[in-house]
Amino acid sequence: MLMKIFFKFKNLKYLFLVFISACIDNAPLDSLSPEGPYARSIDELFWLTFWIAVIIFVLVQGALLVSVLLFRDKPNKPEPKQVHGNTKLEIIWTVIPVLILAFIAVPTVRTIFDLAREPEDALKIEVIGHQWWFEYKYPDYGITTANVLVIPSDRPVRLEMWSNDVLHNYWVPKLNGKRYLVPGQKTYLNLHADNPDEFWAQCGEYCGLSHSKMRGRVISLSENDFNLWINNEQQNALKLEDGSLAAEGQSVFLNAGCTQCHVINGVWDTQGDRIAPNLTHFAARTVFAGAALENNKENLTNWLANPAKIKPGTFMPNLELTEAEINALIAYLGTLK
Amino acid sequence: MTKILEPKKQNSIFRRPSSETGIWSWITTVDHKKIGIMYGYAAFFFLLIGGLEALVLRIQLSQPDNNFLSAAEYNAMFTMHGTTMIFLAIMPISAAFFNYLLPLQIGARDVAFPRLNALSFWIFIFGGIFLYSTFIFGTAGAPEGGYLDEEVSWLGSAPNGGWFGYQPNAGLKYSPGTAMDFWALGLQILGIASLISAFNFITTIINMRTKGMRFMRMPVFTWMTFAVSFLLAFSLPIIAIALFYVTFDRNFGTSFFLVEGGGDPVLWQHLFWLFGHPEVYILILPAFGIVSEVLPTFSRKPLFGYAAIVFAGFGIAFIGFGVWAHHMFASSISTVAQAGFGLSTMVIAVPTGVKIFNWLGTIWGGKLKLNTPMLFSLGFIGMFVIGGLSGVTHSIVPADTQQTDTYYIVAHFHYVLFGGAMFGIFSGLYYWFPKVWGKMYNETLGKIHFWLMLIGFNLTFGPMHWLGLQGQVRRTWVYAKETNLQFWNVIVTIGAFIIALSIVVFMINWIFSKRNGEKAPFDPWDARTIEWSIPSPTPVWNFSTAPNVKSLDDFWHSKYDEDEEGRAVRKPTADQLLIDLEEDGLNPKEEIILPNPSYFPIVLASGLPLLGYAVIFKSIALAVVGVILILSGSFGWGTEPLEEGH
Amino acid sequence: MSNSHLSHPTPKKYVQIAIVLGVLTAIEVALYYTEEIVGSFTAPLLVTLAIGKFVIVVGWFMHLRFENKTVNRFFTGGMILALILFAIVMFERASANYF
Amino acid sequence: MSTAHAYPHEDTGVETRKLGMWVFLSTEILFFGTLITTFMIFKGKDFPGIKLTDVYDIPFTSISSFVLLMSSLTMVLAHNALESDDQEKTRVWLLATAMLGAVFLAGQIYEFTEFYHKGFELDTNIFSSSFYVLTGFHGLHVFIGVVLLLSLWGIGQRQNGLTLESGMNLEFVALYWHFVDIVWIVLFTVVYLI
Ligand code: HEA
Ligand code: HEA
Ligand code: HEC
Ligand code: CUA
Ligand SMILES: [Cu+2]
Repeated sequence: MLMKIFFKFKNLKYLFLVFISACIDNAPLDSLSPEGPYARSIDELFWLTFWIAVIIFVLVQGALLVSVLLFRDKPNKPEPKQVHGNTKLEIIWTVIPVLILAFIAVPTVRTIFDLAREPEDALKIEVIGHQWWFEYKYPDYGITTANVLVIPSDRPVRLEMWSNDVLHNYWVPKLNGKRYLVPGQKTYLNLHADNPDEFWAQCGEYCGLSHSKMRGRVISLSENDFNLWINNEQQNALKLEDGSLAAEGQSVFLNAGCTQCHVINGVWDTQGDRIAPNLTHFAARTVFAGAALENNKENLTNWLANPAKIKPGTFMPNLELTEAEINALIAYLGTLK
Repeated sequence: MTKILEPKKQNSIFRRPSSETGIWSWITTVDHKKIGIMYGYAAFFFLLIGGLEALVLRIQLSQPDNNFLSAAEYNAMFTMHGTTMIFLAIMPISAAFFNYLLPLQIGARDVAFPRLNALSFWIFIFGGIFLYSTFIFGTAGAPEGGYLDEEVSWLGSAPNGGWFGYQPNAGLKYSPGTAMDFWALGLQILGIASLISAFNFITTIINMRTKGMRFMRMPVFTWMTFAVSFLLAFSLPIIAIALFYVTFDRNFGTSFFLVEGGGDPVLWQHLFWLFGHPEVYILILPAFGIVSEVLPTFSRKPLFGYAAIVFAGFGIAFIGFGVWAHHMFASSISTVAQAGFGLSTMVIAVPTGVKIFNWLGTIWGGKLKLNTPMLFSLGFIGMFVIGGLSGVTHSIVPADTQQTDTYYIVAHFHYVLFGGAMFGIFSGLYYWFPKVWGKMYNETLGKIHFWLMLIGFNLTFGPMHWLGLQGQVRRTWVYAKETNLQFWNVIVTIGAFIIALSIVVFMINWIFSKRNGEKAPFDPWDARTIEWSIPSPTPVWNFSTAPNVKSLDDFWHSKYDEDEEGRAVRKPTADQLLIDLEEDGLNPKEEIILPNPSYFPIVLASGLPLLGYAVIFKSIALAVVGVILILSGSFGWGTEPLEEGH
Repeated sequence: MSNSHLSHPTPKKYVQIAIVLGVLTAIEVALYYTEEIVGSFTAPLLVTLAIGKFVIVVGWFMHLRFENKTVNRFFTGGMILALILFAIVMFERASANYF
Repeated sequence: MSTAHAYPHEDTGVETRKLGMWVFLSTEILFFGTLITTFMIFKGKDFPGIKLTDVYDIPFTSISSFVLLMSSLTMVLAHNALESDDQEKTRVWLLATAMLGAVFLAGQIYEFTEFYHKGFELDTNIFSSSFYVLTGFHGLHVFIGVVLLLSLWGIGQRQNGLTLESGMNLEFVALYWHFVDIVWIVLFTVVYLI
């Protein structure tokens, strides 16, 4: 009942947001505009706490200001009464905070357990952290991809996560809070988007030189689109035979050393896990290199010419490719739909 | 005039140092006041360095995708900024206050172990120098197998694992080079310094109180020193061992925190925060103590709820040991642990609230004199509450999973660290300025400092709340233009420079007032505690006769009575009392024996960094020299009595 | 200035205590070898014995029994704190999803 | 009292250095607590590789534990002798304590070398690392204790010899020594027997 009153209060927040965001259009990593049930339950909890905090803030700062204004020294002001304390007050201001906290504690604990529970009809996806990109595996469909996580919008997904090297922290602000990716241990996170849409993701935990460029995208698709996407992803890439530029690129790919690290199903096949993103459907991804770059020709040229310049510390070497090789590679990568 | 005994020479293997002025008198001193002053200056120096590093960070962040700094440099800068501010600035500034004030407040002639006190200071200095020598000797680079486009500059060759050095990123494989070894060993050395001073202060408070100074008559600042010393004594050992593990992992092939060998990176998080959370109360409780002295003095009223404030302080210290995993809410801890630590964290708000309300109770109905120390104390309450409340929003675990690792956290901890600890410290620096130097600071400059700092501070750290909620992740060298975070980042950077300006004002005030300030009256604030009952600047021997304490705020009660309404009335004898006290304080009636200066603390301390270098450079020779220094220091120490001849 | 309210024990007493300690150690080692017989009681028994020896040394040899209350509180305080903190860490780590 | 606070004050009645030592020992609990916790956490893991149980020798360690335990007796006897102002006996018991400590250390060194030969080295795996760091840290404490005892003994050889008030105070070294002993009581059980 009290809770209801507080949630009514909630609408005030828009006023507040309009005020503070006067100079900002929308921020893709905004944690205050939830677009799924998990994020929303967090959001409600946050605003509940926030308004309580605001009230306490106003009371304390008010008391502070009032005392300063009322009691500041003026000429001829008599000496103050020497009050040493007051047990009754002491009890009051111990008990009231306890009650307030107890009031917040109940929904907090409930939400903690709600968020941790595995949803019943969830799609299971594995998220593996690498310095500095996220790898995704769909065990039910035998798919391996990177950077862009594609999820169905009609049902929740359950992420099972771990790291291949250091700690990372998976965060899609509009869908849920963060969860670490720990080497040697598994952690879990649920995602569920209200609608088909695109969201930003970011690695939260400091994970070395290119931590800031360890980003991601989440795309939620309607049931139909999702199935189409799955079907496409399950296809192998075609081996190109003709003498086109793309075919030239393919041979660069096979001969310049890319195959030490990258896999393209059907062209250079999986032999266990590789340390680099699977490129089979590279062209189907809107972003690459840990979602730090838009997938376009210019960015790809820069990347292939000198990866470490874009992502310091990266494990992809500068293979001293010629311009012609790069162009061919880009043409080839463009065919990997 | 003074009747200090000339130290008898000899009696020891080496000749004792005997300079009373000049540089040697500082190097060999065991006087808690000199040590306190040295702590203060050293810490302030590091505060400037840490601040400069922050300004460099802010310049980089004022534009999206900026390239003022390289990634390696940025990472080194925030790591050194955090490490410096916490271990080399705030902790030692608090130590400066403890050293200078603690014996005065309990009416003692010195701390329990004066030479240990000097040792602790020199270890701190050598630790700081050792840590900063990373810019010269340290190396850093890309993780094993990774590539860098450019050489790492000297600026980037500092520790870069963040101030809590999460494993395995801070391990050898992912942070190659020696920079992180400098960090681990540097903190180890600094930890030893703090641990030693903690033993010293605990023993001092328990055993060296003057006659009548019962526990419940001690000033609150002394109480908070006591609490902080406990926190140090019980939390530093944990980090010491954890840092040992890191050093072993990095240098001797073990794998305590590395999965490849069966280790557990999350264990490091536990061990670090088992120390790290008590640490944040180590940083704030001294400020609580200072504020509890300043508010009553300038309100001309006793502290409201003395006992409650004292117990709340200990409550915070105690509960503070049970909340560490709130830094790991998003980590791999179990759901039950999340709930448990979430609840325990909320509980901390209660004793802290008790303090806040009692402070408000203190100023309520008082006669507030808004001098600079008072302004900083009032500012402290206002700013700390903001930080505390955002802390409570972190304790709401699900909400914290959105906030953690963003600038919302950065905002929280700067509000408590800067708005809390630093405001409290500035309050104390102004408040005791006359006591230490015998001069008054300039009130106008002080007020300018306060207002500039208040404004700059809020401009800097206020918008960070918003930035964090908008998705700016901490420890990010660049942020994408599309995230639309630029506007407030510019404001933040401007704010940081306003803070810098305010600190320049402070330094000008300090330097000029110390040299040319008005002579401080005997009791400039009409204060309450016994450190004001001795002349300013404090004579070397502190109290020439042992004060006999009859009540809480003994000095005040020797000046004031209460009338039937409970109002303070100045005793007619008060003025004469002050004159007598000054006369008595300057001319001790009996011979006073003071501890003699000694070379050995600094000799012993100088061995520690050598051991550190020995590990880093894998040099047995350095280790041998280090051990020899330590042994000869201890040997000289052991054979030399604390004070000569009586 | 060492002043104990109770007078310290005599050397004879100390020797007796040492004998007790020796016997307890012998029992511990014996327990180790009889693990099959004693079964799941072994560990708790061993811990109890260790605590017993611990308390005896602290109480008698270190004179904590005769020492001032403040000192007493410190030491036991440190003990209890350490036990609680580390028990939590151990339980928490035992529940992690290692793979 | 050797400190210069020549005026009356409130205190606990515990001599200051002794009090300092108690405080120090309280924090030592946290040092060893951290080490033991780490050891226990790793002990419970099933990580492949050689374990302590594959290499250790219980009878041997039992004997060296017993030696250390008895050094507490000689220590307390030394203290007792000093209180009854028997310099001669004090020195004898001090030396005996130091010797027992040295025997324990020698045993530990022997044990470590044995383990090394059996392939249980510092960097073999978490079991060996946590074992060596834990017991090594304790060994370092014993070593420091032996040095302190020997220095006391050396001071005792000088003319006016040892007093309870003297700079290097026997009582406080004794506290340290007993503490090192009780830590081993715990380690012996936790590391070897359980
Ligand atoms: C001076 C240092 C200091 C202090 C005093 C505090 C005080 C508090 N801190 Fe803070 N904290 C830090 C320094 C400090 N913190 C630092 C440095 C970090 C980051 C480390 C890093 O990651 O680098 C951090 C991070 C941090 C986190 C982890 C966030 C994350 O990384 O995800 C959390 C989570 O719970 C937290 C909580 C709290 C709480 C609840 C308090 C409470 O003690 C606050 C209590 C005070 C009040 C609540 C205000 C006054 C009370 C009232 C007016 C009474 C009424 C109030 C209520 C009923 C609510 N802090
Ligand atoms: C008490 C501690 C303390 C204090 C006082 C400060 C003070 C400041 N901090 Fe600090 N900060 C931390 C503790 C502190 N910080 C910690 C623990 C971290 C986390 C680190 C980590 O993630 O590992 C952090 C992280 C941190 C970040 C986040 C970095 C990141 O995550 O990427 C930022 C960013 O803006 C920042 C900014 C500032 C600023 C602008 C100030 C300003 O207030 C500084 C003001 C001071 C000055 C400006 C100095 C004045 C200098 C002069 C006047 C020049 C004169 C010089 C000479 C004459 C030599 N800090
Ligand atoms: C030594 C290993 C290695 C080699 C050889 C290598 N790469 Fe990479 N590559 C990586 C890694 C690691 C990444 C991920 C980097 C990141 O995002 O931080 C990557 C990323 C990429 C990406 C972006 C993929 C995505 O979805 O984000 C492309 C495209 C790419 N590499 C192409 C190539 C080509 C073409 C070659 C050969 C000319 C090549 N790579 C050779 C390791 C390698
Ligand atoms: Cu991965 Cu930050
Ligand atoms: Cu904390």
